[in-house]
Amino acid sequence: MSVEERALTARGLRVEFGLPGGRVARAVDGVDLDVAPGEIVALAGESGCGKTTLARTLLGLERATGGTVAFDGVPLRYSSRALKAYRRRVQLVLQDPTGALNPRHTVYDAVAEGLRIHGIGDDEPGRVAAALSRAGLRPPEQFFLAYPHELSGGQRQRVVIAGALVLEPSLLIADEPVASLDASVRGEILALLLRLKEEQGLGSLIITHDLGLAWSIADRIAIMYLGRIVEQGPVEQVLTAPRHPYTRALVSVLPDSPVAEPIVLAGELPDASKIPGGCRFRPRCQEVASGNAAPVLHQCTGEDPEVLGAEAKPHLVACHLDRSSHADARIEV
Amino acid sequence: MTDPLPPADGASTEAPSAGRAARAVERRSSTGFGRYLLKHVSGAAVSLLLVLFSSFFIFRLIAGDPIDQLTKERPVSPEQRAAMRAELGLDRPLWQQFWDYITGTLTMDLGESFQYRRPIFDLIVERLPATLLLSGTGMVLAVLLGFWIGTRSGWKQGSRFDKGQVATGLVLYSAPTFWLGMIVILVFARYLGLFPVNGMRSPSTPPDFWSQAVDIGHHLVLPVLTYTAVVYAGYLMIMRSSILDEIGSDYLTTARAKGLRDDEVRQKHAVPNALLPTVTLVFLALGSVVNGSIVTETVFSWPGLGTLFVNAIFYPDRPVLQALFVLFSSSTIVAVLCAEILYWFIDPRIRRS
Amino acid sequence: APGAAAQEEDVDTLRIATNQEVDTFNPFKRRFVITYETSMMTYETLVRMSADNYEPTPGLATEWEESADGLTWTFTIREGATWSDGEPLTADDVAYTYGLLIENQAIHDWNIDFAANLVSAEATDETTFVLTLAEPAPAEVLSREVYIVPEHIWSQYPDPSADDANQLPLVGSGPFQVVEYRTDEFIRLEANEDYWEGAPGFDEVVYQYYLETDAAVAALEAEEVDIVGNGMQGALNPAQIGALASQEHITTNDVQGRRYVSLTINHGTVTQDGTEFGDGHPALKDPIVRQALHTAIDKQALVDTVLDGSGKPATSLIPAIFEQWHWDGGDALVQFDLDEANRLLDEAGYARGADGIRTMPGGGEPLNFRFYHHADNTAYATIVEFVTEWWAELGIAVEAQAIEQGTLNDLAYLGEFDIAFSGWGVGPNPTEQLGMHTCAVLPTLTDGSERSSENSYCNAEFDQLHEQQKVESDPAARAELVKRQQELLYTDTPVIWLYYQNVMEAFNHERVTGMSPQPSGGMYTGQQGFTWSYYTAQPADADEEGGVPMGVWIAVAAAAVLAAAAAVFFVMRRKQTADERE
Amino acid sequence: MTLLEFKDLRVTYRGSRGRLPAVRGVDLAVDAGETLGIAGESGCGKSTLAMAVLRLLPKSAEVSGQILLDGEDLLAMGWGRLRAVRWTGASIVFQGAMHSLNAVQRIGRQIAEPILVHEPKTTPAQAAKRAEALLERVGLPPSRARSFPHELSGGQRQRVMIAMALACDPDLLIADEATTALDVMVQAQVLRLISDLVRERGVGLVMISHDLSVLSAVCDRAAVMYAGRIVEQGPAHEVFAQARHPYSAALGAAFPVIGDPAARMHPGGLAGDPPDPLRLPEGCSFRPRCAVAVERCGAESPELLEVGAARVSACFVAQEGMPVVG
Amino acid sequence: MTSTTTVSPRALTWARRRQSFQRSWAAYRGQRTGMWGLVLLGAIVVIALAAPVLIDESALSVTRATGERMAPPSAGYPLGTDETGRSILALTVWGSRLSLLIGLTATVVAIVIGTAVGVTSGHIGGWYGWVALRLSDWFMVLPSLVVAIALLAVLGRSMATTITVIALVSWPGTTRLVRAQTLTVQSRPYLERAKALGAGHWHQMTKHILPNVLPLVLASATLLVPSAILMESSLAWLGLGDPGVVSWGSILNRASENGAVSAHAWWYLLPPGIAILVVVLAFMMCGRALEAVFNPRLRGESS
Ligand SMILES: Nc1ncnc2c1ncn2[C@@H]1O[C@H](COP(=O)(O)OP(=O)(O)OP(=O)(O)O)[C@@H](O)[C@H]1O
Ligand SMILES: Nc1ncnc2c1ncn2[C@@H]1O[C@H](COP(=O)(O)OP(=O)(O)OP(=O)(O)O)[C@@H](O)[C@H]1O
Ligand SMILES: [Mg+2]
Ligand SMILES: [Mg+2]
Repeated sequence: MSVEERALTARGLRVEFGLPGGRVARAVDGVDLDVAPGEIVALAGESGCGKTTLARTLLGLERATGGTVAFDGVPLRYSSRALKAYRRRVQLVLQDPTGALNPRHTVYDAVAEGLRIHGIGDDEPGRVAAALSRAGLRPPEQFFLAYPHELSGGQRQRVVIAGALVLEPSLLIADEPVASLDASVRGEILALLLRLKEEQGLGSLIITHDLGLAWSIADRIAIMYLGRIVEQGPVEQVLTAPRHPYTRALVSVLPDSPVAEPIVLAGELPDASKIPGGCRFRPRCQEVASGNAAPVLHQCTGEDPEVLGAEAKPHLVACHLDRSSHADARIEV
Repeated sequence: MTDPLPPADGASTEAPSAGRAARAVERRSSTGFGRYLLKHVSGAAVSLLLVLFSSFFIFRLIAGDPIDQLTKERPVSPEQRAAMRAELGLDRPLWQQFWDYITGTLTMDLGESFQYRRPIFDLIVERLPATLLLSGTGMVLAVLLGFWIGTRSGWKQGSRFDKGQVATGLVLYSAPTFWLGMIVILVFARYLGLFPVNGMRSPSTPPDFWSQAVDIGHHLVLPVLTYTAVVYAGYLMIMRSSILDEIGSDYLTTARAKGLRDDEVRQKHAVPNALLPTVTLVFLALGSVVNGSIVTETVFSWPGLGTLFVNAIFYPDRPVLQALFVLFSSSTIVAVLCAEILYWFIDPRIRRS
Repeated sequence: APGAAAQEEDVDTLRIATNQEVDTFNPFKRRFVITYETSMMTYETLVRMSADNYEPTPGLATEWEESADGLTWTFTIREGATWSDGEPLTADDVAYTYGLLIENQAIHDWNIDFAANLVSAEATDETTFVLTLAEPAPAEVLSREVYIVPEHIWSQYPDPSADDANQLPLVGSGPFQVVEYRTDEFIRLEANEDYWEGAPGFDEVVYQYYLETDAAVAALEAEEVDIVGNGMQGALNPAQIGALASQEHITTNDVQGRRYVSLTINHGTVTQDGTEFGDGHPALKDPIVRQALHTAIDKQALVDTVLDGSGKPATSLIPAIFEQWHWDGGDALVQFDLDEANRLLDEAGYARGADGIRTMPGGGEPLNFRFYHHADNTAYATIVEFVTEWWAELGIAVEAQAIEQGTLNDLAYLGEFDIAFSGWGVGPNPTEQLGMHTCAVLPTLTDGSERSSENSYCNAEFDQLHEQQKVESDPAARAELVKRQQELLYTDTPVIWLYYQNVMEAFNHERVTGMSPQPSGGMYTGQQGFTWSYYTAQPADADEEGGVPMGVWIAVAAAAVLAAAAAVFFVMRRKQTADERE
Repeated sequence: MTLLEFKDLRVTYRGSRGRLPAVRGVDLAVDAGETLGIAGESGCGKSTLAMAVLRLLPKSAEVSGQILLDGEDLLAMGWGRLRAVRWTGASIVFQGAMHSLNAVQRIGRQIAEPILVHEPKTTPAQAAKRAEALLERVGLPPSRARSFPHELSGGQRQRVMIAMALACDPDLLIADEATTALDVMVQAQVLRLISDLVRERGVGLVMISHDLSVLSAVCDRAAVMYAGRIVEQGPAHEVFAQARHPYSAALGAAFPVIGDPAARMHPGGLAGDPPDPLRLPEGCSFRPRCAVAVERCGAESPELLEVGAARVSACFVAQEGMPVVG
Repeated sequence: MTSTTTVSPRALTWARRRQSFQRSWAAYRGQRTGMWGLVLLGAIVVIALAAPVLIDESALSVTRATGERMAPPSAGYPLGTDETGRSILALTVWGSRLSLLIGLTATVVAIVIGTAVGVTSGHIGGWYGWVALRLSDWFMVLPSLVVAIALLAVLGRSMATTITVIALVSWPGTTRLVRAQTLTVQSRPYLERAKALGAGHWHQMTKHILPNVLPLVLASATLLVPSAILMESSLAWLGLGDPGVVSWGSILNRASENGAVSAHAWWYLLPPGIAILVVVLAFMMCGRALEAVFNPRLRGESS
């Protein structure tokens, strides 16, 4: 089976929300993204840049206003039957395991829920036990009757993951899976995701705002800014030699970052309903501010860099400066 | 680190001039208010229309020929019946009666009472002060008392004061108003003879202002006492739980950390915040001032709108019922609308979206 | 009342409790008891009803004469009578008043039963008034209360039939005139100092509103009101009378009243042209069944329990208080006898079924009657319980149901009931009440909209007697006819009269004396034809307690002390805890 | 000169489930103008420690030991004196500014409030002026004084909190997870602001975070807490880079350095769960999760002892000079 | 926790439910007032159920009443008699059955309607949700006593209409509460997770929303019963009850119609009134305790 066959692919995906007053929030504004089986892709970006919306759209929880989502090469249809079938294959892991578990359901119920929804009746306890142990809760029977509040945060997240694994999906979409967990526990969960990938070829799309996390486990990373992916490529390349000014700023403010001087960007992410024209990053761009981008400034103000493709290998950047020949000299890699 | 702190405010480098920005903000917020107002006003208008319609049709379902009610136990000739029917406009087609009713209500012409043979508008204007006096005094007392005790009770949850107040409040709250009224009459008016049994004034009182005021005040004590006693506990509980909702909040810790005294923390921070969710309630209470004391008025024969309503029910005096139903309902609807509008100004969080 | 304010101290006020609404002060259109009384006090009729026995006695007319054919009546109007504004009252005023009945369409319609018979009304001179009729109607002419209104005022009204034609203060010739009215608070009447028969004892009469009778009773005890009686709808009950009787300053009066309570039986509702309608039980068409039902009611037991003895078993629609018209049952009087009732039914072929319930002769429908009572009347609910048990002994099942008065009336006039409660307050002229049982008032439609016939009763003999009594001028002869009518009703049993209810009233004899009852030994409130009691009432040596009552001061003081204590407590706590508490 | 000193501070919460020892004997000192970081996972008692300084703990908390602020024992103060010390001696920037600001008061008023409380001679107008100046200092336009908290973004609110904390020129600033909820970029902005202000005004800073890497960037010294105790203390970057306690090591590893090939595809972390303060194990409370535990760890609880220049650690292994990473 | 793979998960779930009930019960037992309320309530329910055993129904018959008219308490009639000579004690005891019946039935009806509308309108939303919301809001602002009185006058008085009318004015409160709670649950990530698992509306409503809403509903139902009982008594006292029925309100109605206040017949007024007070109080105590158990932060909106 080839990569293309089994990949989750998004092409030109757009999601818009109508706001009161006729304004429109373009939460996802043209995204091409692929997740191949057995691949961990990290999606990083500031709060409000549209990561969650993208994930929800990929799962069919939100309807795209433009573009397509396809799985195994089959475009996603929104009939409830098609969605249900689709959701056996692609599973979601949420940020806050405490919230993701119904406080009134036992661990067993929580994990078996997927089976019940999909009417998989045979050997329910066996499947639940298997999923729990795959998620690292052993011995599983010990946890069957526990309620979420009786578990630690890490255990809860494992239960959530077990609930996803029980349906034997091909892909996990995890929205900030460790953000609400303690620093000391995070590693364990990440190790679990990594192990699932290595042992079972389970691909994942991991949404995070922690670049360190991406460094720890992701094969590829996509950096998102205001509904658009501005840079994507293999983790090593993107994080150690960021080419988009935004990525560089993100990396620079990390302690012990490979980029020498921290670049603290001015202000905050603009509203998704007020995406600046031209390059959407231009108003905050340090290269524009410092005058480095002067040669391509007319492009920056007038021209929206095109949507990045989704090829698996190359390192892609949506920056006019990066593209111009002048740029190469100035950007230290 | 050499770069100066960035202006955290504007995301855009070519920020519009401050004045323009301010105007833009202004405009946005004013249209925001406009939309908010429109939404709630139109909601209230729909509710009012529903009330208007339903009151016309509901009371038309009352069985029996109104003429029977008008001629209680007197033999009447068919001609007399017809005359009365014509006089009351009952011989007109239903749609026409409906039209008259709608246009009449909108122009404050509420028709004529079957029972009193007087314009209902006059009746209401005559009765309203009595109701406002009783119900308004009672409601204001109840709200103040309830909020005051509720605040202290909640602030010191679990204290002896709290337990005692909650228990007292609950017991009084559990008493049926009419029963409490009868007991109060029995004890204070019949046995002790301290207060008049009923009504709003004694006809023998001299007509000068002070005598009248004292007399009315004297009549007012028992009904207000009864009314307040039953109602205040509701406000106590609400304020108490509202305070309890706030009590663990971080902003109170901040206030305390700033060095404020305990009572300053309560008065300046906890109470204003705790009051916010009760605004609707207070307005609902204000709205129901015109109908809130039906039972109390009946027990004490207080010449207000409540007794008018109960009398009209037993008569049954359909035009009066219609008008009062509209009045009672619309007053709460309008009160809730006012609360919603007020929220815009007092709760900045509303303006967020 | 700014006018009354000036001489507040020396005004003697007669205070009467009431809870009845004013419909209109227009004497031509009033229907309610309270406005009947105020009209009666404000205005006067040509002929009064006597205090002794409701007989016609001179009022504004000193004498009257009926022509031989009974069509022309000549009244001599009293000289010296004046209106309360000082104008003299003349035959012209009388003619104007009767003229309104003839000419003013609205007033005519309102009083159609009497006015239709009027041909002309003329004042031939200052003191002579001539009334011409189309047909003889002696009883009507003498007992019809037409209140004479002042022409000099009324002729200025654009429409004398309108309610607002009566601007307060009213101008009348009676002993008291309505001067002020506040809805549900009071009606104030001022004495007519120039009343031709002499000024009344009290300077003013105030009807004071009490919603609940209990409140009125309390007010009477507390000397806040002087008379509680007929003015309170729902009246005093035995418990209240009992409580009042024990009070030293109060006289209670428990006397025959004008009200009966009855059970209407659906004996088959028909229209004038004989179309049957409604869905009454077929068994009730059988007079035997109705008699059996009648026989199985112990009226005395009802009087004893429901009324605590304050009443009398009833025979017919004219209460015993009207001695001259009342028929006491004589030999035909039905005695409570369950065996007799059973025997009647057995003989008529109503056999008992397996469940003990009788069925129609030859099998068929069981005798299961719908029994409707007024939902707002607890006494009726009690009666229903009694009657249900008695009739159960007959093998008759009853489905009792409490329903709204309006619904009950609707069902009754549609004939969709079996047995239902009814009750009337009866006036001194029997024609009205008897007239509701004539064929002439049967409905013409089956939609229940015509409501003149009490119970679709139609009997040629009864009708004939009725016409005779209407034109009979000799009271004794008329009484015979009326009694015969009642007997017919009694034996046909379309209605079972249960009891006549006493009037219970009480007054403060330390403030009021000298009231004349009507009839003699009868009631003080709810009088007819003239306001004998209030006119003759005299203030007893009233020790008027002026100013604000003691209780007020106690209450005010208590409130002040309480407030002060609270304030002190609050301040002390504040001080105490300001710095110590976190 | 020592500004703040904890001497054997113990805090126990009385609750329905029993007595919960949140802080179990902490000795710690902060010098004037010094920045100290405290790291540790959720529930280890960081906030309890911070709140204890101004005695803001709920009534259910029993506090023993000493907290000396400028040599004066806060725990022995009368309420009046305590209120005077609050915000002037030390002020706090709380975790979660959204909730720590009164949602229905304009922020100008909230900033001015402590000024009016502590300097009764100030007029409201003067206080408002100072509030605006403070806002300006934290990089917000003075016009923001009229805003309500919800009209500001998370970063802006945190700035307001900082401005407020500086209103009465305190000697000590306690920042309790002041940047946790913020985005990387905003977090960088706020951290820089705090560092600048602290340096500029010579204010002592206690910075609480669960992110050791943040502390290493901002603080002079760092202390690591575990289950209510300090387990390691030393120069911040050293504690981060070469931990002398297995817990610090794990905590540090949870924040991989980008570009470090060792961290690639090898997420670091601790086995097991954070300890339940109600059921702490015998001996070293970290032992159940410790990869290098020795026999002794199960029996006795290690003291905080010197393990190098200006460094202390409560680990037997480290105290014996052995590596703490297994 | 022991390993128990041999037992079916269903049985385990039940065991677990029992345990969670026991936990709630333990939490409830911690509420002292709640326990008192429960004891009171238990006593009243026992009395109501045992009324036919305690006092023969014939004590309610007017024909067989043996007492004096409105006699004060005596050995034969510990609480005195009414105007037909029946024992007030008997009336009060029997009255409990109707008062409770009406209160409970009306509450059940209101709760069922309120919950159904609340859950569906909150969950499904859209056009239907909007209409349901507006309707319940509308009912909410209508003055309930006024509406109840008006409807009784229109529909005629009987027990069934009383129940209907009380339910009709009570449901919007529940709807509001349930809707708010539904929306809260709706925004919880576990619903998102269930959706991502492929759950349909039915599954979401029955497995997630309802179980989370029901405890609140239970608490609010417990607080609704007393207001239903109070309303029934007010209506009956105003004379809008079925006169053929013995409830506490109708006893008080008879008392005031028969001049009990004038006659100073306190024995006629006190027992039914105190009975209402005690029952209402007991329900309120239980309801508040339940609220505290299920949702300590919930405010008691029962005005
Ligand atoms: N249902 C919605 N209606 C309107 N706007 C929305 C909606 N959901 C998201 N948005 C907007 O879309 C943008 C992207 O939101 P999203 O939640 O996808 O961001 P995110 O990257 O996941 O942020 P975070 O890191 O805070 O989770 C935001 O500006 C948000 O306000
Ligand atoms: N008011 C309280 N009552 C009872 N226990 C409390 C209270 N506040 C905190 N605790 C407990 O005390 C312990 C320490 O809490 P603390 O808030 O100090 O931790 P923390 O280190 O600040 O955690 P976080 O990183 O989550 O803020 C925790 O176990 C907590 O559950
Ligand atoms: Mg998100
Ligand atoms: Mg904390």
